[in-house]
Amino acid sequence: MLDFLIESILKVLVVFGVLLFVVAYTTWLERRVLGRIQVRHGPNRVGFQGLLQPLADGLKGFFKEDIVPANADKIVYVLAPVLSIVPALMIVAVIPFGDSFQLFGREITMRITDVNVALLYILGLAGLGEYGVMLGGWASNNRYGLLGSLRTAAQMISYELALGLTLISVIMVSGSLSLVEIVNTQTVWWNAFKQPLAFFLFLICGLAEINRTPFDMPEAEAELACGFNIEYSSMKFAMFFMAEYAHLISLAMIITCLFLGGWYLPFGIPTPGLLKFPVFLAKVFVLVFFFIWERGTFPRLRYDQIMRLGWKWLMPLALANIFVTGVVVTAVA
Amino acid sequence: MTLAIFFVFAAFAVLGGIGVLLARNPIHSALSLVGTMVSLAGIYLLHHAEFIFAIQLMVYAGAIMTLIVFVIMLLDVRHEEAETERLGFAKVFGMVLAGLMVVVLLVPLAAGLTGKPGGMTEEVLARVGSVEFLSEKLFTTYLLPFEIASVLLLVGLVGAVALAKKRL
Amino acid sequence: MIPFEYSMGLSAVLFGLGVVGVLVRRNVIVLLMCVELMLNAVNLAFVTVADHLNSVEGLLYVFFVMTVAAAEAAVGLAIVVCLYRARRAVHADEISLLKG
Amino acid sequence: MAVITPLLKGLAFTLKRFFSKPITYQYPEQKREPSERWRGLHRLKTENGQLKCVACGLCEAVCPAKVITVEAKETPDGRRFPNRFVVEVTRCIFCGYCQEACPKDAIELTRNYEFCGYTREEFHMTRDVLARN
Repeated sequence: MLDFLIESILKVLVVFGVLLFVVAYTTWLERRVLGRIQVRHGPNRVGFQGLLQPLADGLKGFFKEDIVPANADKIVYVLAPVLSIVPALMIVAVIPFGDSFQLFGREITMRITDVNVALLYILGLAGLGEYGVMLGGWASNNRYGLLGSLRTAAQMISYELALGLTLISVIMVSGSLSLVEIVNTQTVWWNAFKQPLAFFLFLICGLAEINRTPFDMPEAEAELACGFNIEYSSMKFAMFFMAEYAHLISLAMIITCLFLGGWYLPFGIPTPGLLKFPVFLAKVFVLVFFFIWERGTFPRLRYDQIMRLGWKWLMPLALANIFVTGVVVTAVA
Repeated sequence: MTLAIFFVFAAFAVLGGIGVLLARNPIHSALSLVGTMVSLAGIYLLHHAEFIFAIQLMVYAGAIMTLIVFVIMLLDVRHEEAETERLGFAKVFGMVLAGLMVVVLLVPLAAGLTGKPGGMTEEVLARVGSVEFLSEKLFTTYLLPFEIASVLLLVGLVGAVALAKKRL
Repeated sequence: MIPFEYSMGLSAVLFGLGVVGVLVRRNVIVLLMCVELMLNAVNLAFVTVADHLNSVEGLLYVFFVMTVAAAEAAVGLAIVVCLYRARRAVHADEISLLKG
Repeated sequence: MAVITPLLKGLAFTLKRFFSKPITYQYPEQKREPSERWRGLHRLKTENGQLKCVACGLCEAVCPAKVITVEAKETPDGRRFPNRFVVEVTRCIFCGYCQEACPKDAIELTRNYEFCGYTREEFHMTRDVLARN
């Protein structure tokens, strides 16, 4: 019992430490890659190739003045960034990063926990993640903030449906709600090959769910002047920012587990034990790179276009996909 | 250990419930209710109901409460509760009755629970998992209620659109 | 293992809070929330009994209650929006007339 | 298909740009050569160690931004020279009229664009600063 507890606590500490580190460096990566896409350098001054930039940004955020608007709802205003970052970090608890390995004669699994309803847990937390954004905009008593919040709420509720429906076809193919088992069904054929449409839809809905370009409606610098976090400064703003990137990374990890075969190489090529974690990381990196790349490519959709896309295209497509998958799965079985 | 966690969750749930009652601002009420729901989700987990835990977070905390918060924000009813609420005789009487009802609810507990045990033992759960077990029942024995529930949802959807849309 | 009585007691208390809320509050949205609170209390009772009796039926009931709650919230909020649009009122006392 | 092809085209375009070389000048290390006709900080020309300027005040008169102040003085041998010559560079629009108006070809705009300071006073460039420049 005690060693189990110690192992768990150590794992949690390691995973969250690494996660925060990765979150910090994703911001660096994003700025560098965006820079290169726009034929410029991006931050390359602080430290070698700008590698200390996240640290500098963190320090700056820490020492900036913390402003609370006079007519803000103080409690909710302070609570919102916390509500935003906690679910974002908690999602990582169920994500498997790799298989197990032996250490000091113990079998250590590369995940904090394996719940057999991991997917539902993720969807549930995704639902909670909305509150931070919604309440943040409302509490700061700012029209732009409120508009951003309302848009976020509507957008997230809409895309959560398509997201959930897309997941169902994956569940039908894999026959499990546990991420580990879903990964283990993909040793030969990744779900991305079995379910190309679902993969595509999940990618789009996922981007909309984490409010990433081209669906970054809640922020929409040009029209809403940064939307929900307009009044936030200092560490509170940094928390929103970190939550955003934590969401980005967890989305990449979830897609890796669901569609890209987790830590397995494609087409049944045997994966040596040592290579499993690097393979997983490589896939996550490719996805994160893709997210940055598409941010540098696509312009933001208009709000009504986003809603139309979600309800009139993605939802029916996801439903059709479930139907076809159901027919095929039944026919095969 | 489990009991301690239960008490923490229970305390949060009751505090949230009281918060719903006492908060002047509807948003604060809604937030308290979300707190209650999340705590209840934790308690469900302690009661081996993983599926209910997940859909509690997803449906209640994620969807229903988001909708309520959305409407509160949309209508901007934040300052309308400012006037004093009269605590008339009827209300006090009602509260006394509510208290009595809690007592009545608690009475059968002392008598103990009678009922037929179902098939969901630890071994069954270990073999098939609660989600599988639940869905199997749902799609065989309880298929008709399930379909009725889906029709109910559809009716709710159509009703909500018909009511709230200005022009159909 | 949580003692059966504790969970049921919590359920009863939450239900009572919901009832009191429906009685004392006047904001229609808060009333809706209090109804949700009562439904949650009932769900807790169902889950507790299901756990206690090793029965899945309790969980199924929770599932159906949630369905009803979702439909109720959707329609209820639509009515609130309608009311607000027609009368600019969200207080139960102000909408007690039969004729508009 | 008709929807997706342009998206892929766009992605291909940005990826191509990603692998191209940035055109940014890494400023303090890598300086940009200004054009031949660049008008930067003023200089008072000298001849045999003496200022060419005779403090006629034409530049002061022509300056559209009114940033030049000249105060004339005479040497014992009767030669006029600027006792005070101040250009408030912060307000200067670098039009080059002073250079054109000067009958003695005594003032010119150099290609120096790198002058900075912490206070406004540092930008009130005086005679000696401008001559040394």
